[in-house]
Amino acid sequence: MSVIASDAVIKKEAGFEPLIVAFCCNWCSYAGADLAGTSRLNYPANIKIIRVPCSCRVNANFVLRAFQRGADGVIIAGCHPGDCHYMTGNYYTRRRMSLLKNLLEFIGIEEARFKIDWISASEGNKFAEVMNDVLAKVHQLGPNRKLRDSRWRR
Amino acid sequence: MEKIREEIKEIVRQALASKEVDLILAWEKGQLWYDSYPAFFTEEQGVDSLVWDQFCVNNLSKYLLDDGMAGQKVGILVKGCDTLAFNQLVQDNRIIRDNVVLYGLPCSGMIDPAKVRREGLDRGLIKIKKTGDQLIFVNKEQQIKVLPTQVYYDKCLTCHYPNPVIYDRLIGEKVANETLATHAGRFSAVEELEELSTKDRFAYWDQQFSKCIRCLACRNICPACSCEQCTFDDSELEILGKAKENSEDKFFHLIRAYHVAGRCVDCGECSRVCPQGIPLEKLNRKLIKDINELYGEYQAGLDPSIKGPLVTYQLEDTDTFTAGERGRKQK
Amino acid sequence: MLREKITPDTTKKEIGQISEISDEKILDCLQCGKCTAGCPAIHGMDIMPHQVIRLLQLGQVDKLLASTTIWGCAACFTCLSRCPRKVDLSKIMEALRLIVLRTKGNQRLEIDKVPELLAKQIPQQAIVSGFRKYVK
Amino acid sequence: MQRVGVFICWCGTNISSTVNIEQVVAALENIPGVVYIKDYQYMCSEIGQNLVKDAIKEQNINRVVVASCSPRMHEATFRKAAAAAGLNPYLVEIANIREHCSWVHKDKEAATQKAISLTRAAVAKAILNEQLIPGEVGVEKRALVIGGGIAGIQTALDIAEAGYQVDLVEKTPSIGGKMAQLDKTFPTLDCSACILTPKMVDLALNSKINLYSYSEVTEVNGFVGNFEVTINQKARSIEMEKCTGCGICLAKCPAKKALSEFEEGLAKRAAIYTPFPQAVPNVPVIDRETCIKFVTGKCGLCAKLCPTGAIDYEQKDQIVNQKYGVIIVATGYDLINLDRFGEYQYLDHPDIITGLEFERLVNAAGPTGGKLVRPSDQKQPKKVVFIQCVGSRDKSERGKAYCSKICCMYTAKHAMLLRDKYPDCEAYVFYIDVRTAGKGFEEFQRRAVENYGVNYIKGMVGKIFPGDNQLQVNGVDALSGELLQLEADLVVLAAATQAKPEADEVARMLSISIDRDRFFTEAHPKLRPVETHCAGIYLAGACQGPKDIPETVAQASAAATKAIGVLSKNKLVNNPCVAKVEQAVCSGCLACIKICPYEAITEQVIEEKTRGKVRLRRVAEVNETLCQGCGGCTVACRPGAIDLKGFSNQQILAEVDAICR
Repeated sequence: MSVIASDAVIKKEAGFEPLIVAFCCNWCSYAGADLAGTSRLNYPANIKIIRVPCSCRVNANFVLRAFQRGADGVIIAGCHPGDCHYMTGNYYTRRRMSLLKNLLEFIGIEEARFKIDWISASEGNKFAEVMNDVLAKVHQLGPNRKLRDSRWRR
Repeated sequence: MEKIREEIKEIVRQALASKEVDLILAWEKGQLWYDSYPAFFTEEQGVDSLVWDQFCVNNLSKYLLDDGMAGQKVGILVKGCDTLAFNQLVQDNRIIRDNVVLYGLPCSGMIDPAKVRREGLDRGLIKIKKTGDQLIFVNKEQQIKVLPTQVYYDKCLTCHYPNPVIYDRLIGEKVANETLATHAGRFSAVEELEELSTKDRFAYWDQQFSKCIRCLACRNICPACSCEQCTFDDSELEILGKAKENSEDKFFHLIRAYHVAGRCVDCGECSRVCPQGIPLEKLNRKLIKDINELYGEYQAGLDPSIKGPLVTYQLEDTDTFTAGERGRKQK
Repeated sequence: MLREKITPDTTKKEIGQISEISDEKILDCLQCGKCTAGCPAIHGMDIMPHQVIRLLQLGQVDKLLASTTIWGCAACFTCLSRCPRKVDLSKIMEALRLIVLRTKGNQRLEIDKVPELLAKQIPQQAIVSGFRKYVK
Repeated sequence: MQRVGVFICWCGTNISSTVNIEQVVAALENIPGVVYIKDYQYMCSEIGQNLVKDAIKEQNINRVVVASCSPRMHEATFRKAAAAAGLNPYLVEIANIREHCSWVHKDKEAATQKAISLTRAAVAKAILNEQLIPGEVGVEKRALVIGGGIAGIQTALDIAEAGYQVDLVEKTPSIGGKMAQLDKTFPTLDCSACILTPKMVDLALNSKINLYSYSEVTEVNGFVGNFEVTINQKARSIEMEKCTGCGICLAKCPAKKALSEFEEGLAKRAAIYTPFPQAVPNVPVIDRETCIKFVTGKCGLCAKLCPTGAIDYEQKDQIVNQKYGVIIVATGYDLINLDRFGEYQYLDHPDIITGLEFERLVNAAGPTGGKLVRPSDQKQPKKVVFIQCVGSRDKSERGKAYCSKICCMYTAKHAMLLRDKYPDCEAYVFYIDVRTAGKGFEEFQRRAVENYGVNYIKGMVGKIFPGDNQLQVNGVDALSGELLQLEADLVVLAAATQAKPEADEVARMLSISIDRDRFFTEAHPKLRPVETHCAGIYLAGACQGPKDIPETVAQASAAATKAIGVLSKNKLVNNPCVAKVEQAVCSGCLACIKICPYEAITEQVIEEKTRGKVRLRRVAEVNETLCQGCGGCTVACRPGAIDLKGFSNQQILAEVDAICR
């Protein structure tokens, strides 16, 4: 499903403003996001990007912390396997995050809230698509209450 | 077991007398019938109180990390499951193999005192004998025959390594694998949960995690949790607070399980020691199951020279998140 | 004869059935013809093995269903063993046969004919195989 | 105390038309640590940069956050500006409010809120930034070229031409590689040896180039500018300095049973041999496996005959250790093994040969003196069948999924040479597709068809049946749909090219990556085609993928240029955002070492006092010049003992918190 959800569409829905934190590797996905920008592709402002050198820099506790602090969805984006700037980084990401994703599902977190994908520096379009897609799905799911710290207000 | 116990004592005495080892880690009988707690022996005379019975469930290998052991030659009694833990500690460079003498003990299973109580077998209990496939609980009035499956720890019922996988000296006869229930069943509880809906799975785990009192016993007993300083204790990073807060309970348990992924030997000690009865082994086994299915069968602690699944990769590895949804089995 | 369509008609129902039954990827074929060049059963075929795949690529299943080729294939796997693209033609032939056989009223081998065939001293094994291949 | 200055760029109207700058300024004022806020139309302009510089000096700020375009655009600009004002450049942080905000969002309110959020995250990160000082390393002004084929030769000559020392390591006794074995080259049909051997001689005579023939690289450590390499010079059993290359030993050697590698096994050679007459160096080598002296201990004829006493049976392998600034890998390719192509009978019949064997059979210096005869009976063939794509474009386990690229052209060349020399001999070429991309290539192949009457058949051969006298080739003409049965005298198979079997080992040794097909991977398929992911290591020739000679030479010169670029520098600066270990926390599990792709982490034993006892503990240590800063180790490290400077655990968590507020 690929829904082009513009800012306006999301806004209308009952005041729920999802927050999505995206960890993007510097060499591919962050550059892909830049390309989405230079191509003026539209995706909602709910997605906020944190730059990391490589997808293999993303620790499981960064993901959980984002959920704890109120993120409704988390994305990790890195270079396609075989294209890692650091040769092997995303191969480790692939194993680590496959397991983490399954583990989160296993304790009952909705699958769509945690997205990992490979987005190259030339895939500005794909970047915007993935962001829109995740946002649309998370929007359907509603706010993340399962992992959120009850004391945290945003 | 009595016969072997005497043999063990003799070997331990000799080892201490000949200075083959400076001290030996073993078990000692406590006050109560189910108490066989860890103890270390440095002198021949003390060895009389050494015990080897069906309550010696404690894995002793993590005691090897104690500062007190530094610079000493240590002997240790190990069961099959303990040797996996030992190997894992060797792989993590926490133990120097050459400083330790391993006395391997084949084990056909350990008795869970809770199950004994539940069956009412503890009343007036004098001793427990083993004959063939059966256990005999002897009390003042009668002898009750019991099948091991009724009273053994759950983890022993799915044990795959009854015999030590590494030892310097084996004491007693090796146990045939068939005497134990099949290893295959070890993922059945995980599979049952996988079958549930997302909502029900969350309800289950939410209830389990909310019981947690953050005593950290699961971490402290775990042979894969052997860090000098645990990340949860890192005051600068503060990834875990001290409040009794549901999200932090989940954070703790997920990260704990994740940190032992690929190194958990599946000894089941975490859930055994949990005072709140949280089934932590299900988290560990979920990760083991996924690793086996996605990246090939791997048993942590079997061979320290093989790289663990999270410190290696294959070019053609599968994943659980890209479009094809390959390798995903969960609902 | 002019072909009406240049673009392959891969939306056809049969194409879906064939890929489902055979689990083979017809687009992998490079049309090198190696299957044809080595086929021991080629003399009983009106459409050559590599042409079978070409017709599938073009979506022209009808020609194949009416051909003698699909019944002539001995499923000896010579083509598969040499195919540079790992396309298992015998599976595709089987799928084509099944599509014919599964159509109501179709049967390649009439049971009544069996005694007649036996009289010709055909080995029993061949009859058994024939049943497997030609009968619903 | 951290004093943060925030600089918000309008980027003309690129940012300010979507993001309400005033609102951002107002929101930032309340953030603890932010002491100065300035917005300007073009922050990257000189005036804008001066705003930053002045604030550093006058407002005493010690952390700079610039909310502007992507850090990939102007991070370096603002770092330089900060450094010019005396602030450590790594205390600058960029919030990307253009590419990631104003350009992708339409809703002004939402975009403004997001800009605030992103800037807040940058402030949170900046507060935790630490001063970082990039290291400098010297450059060893010497290049190592691995492989002495045309790629290695060209690279070495080019680097030497620029005035730098080059060592070339070749595994076999002579340089020259595959090109030396070829007869003619397409599409010009000039003689391969005629254009190659002068280059080989140039190389031998070049005072800047040191040739290690019959040698192998066994170990590589270090990093760009400072590679430490171990080379094993295999025992040649000849003293190179004494040998004059007179060749008496070759002629008189009684052991002449070994198959010549250079002649692709089509001729025999002596146990003491030079691969071919124009070999460089022109010094023989003794094959100890077949030499009678080495096998039985008796003989020693060559030593008796050698006029200069150059033969040394006692010679041992010699180990050379040398430092290099750059390494060029030019290890070439091989043809695949045809064992598994049973239908072509390559192993079973002498008249079924590979393209490379055909080259030797038509070469004037080859085993037949250039006369094309069948290996079986030395008769001239009347009908030759060429089969292309033997193992190329083959997805099965037997072959290679890629196109070997050179076969279409060399097969056309072979057929043309054949028809030219022996007009009465028929030539048939079975092909799947003919690919002739390249200057003059299409014209060349068409000449084979149109002028030389080579029969091109779109189709494949199913099986070859060796008969009494001829080879029955069963094929198909896929276009006409006709079966063909040809009685051929000779069959030439265009076997697929493949990476050298040693490629795995070389890649591991150099820490460079290889692809699925065991070819070395370039840093970027389009924009960095000769570099590897490992700085200072470059690729030339067919070790990176199938290539013909012109492409190989072009790539070799390109690799040389890249290498010269490094060698011309006196110092290299490295990225200071690298991993660091807090040894007190490190448990010594060394998972980090296992996953580090750069071998940048090593094991160290430290002494520690606990409870009055000294204990030795194993911990990890990072070599900052080797570390590239991917951060993979930081995740493998459970206690967080190893962290990444500039992207620390604490910093990323702070960013997460700030974004989620």
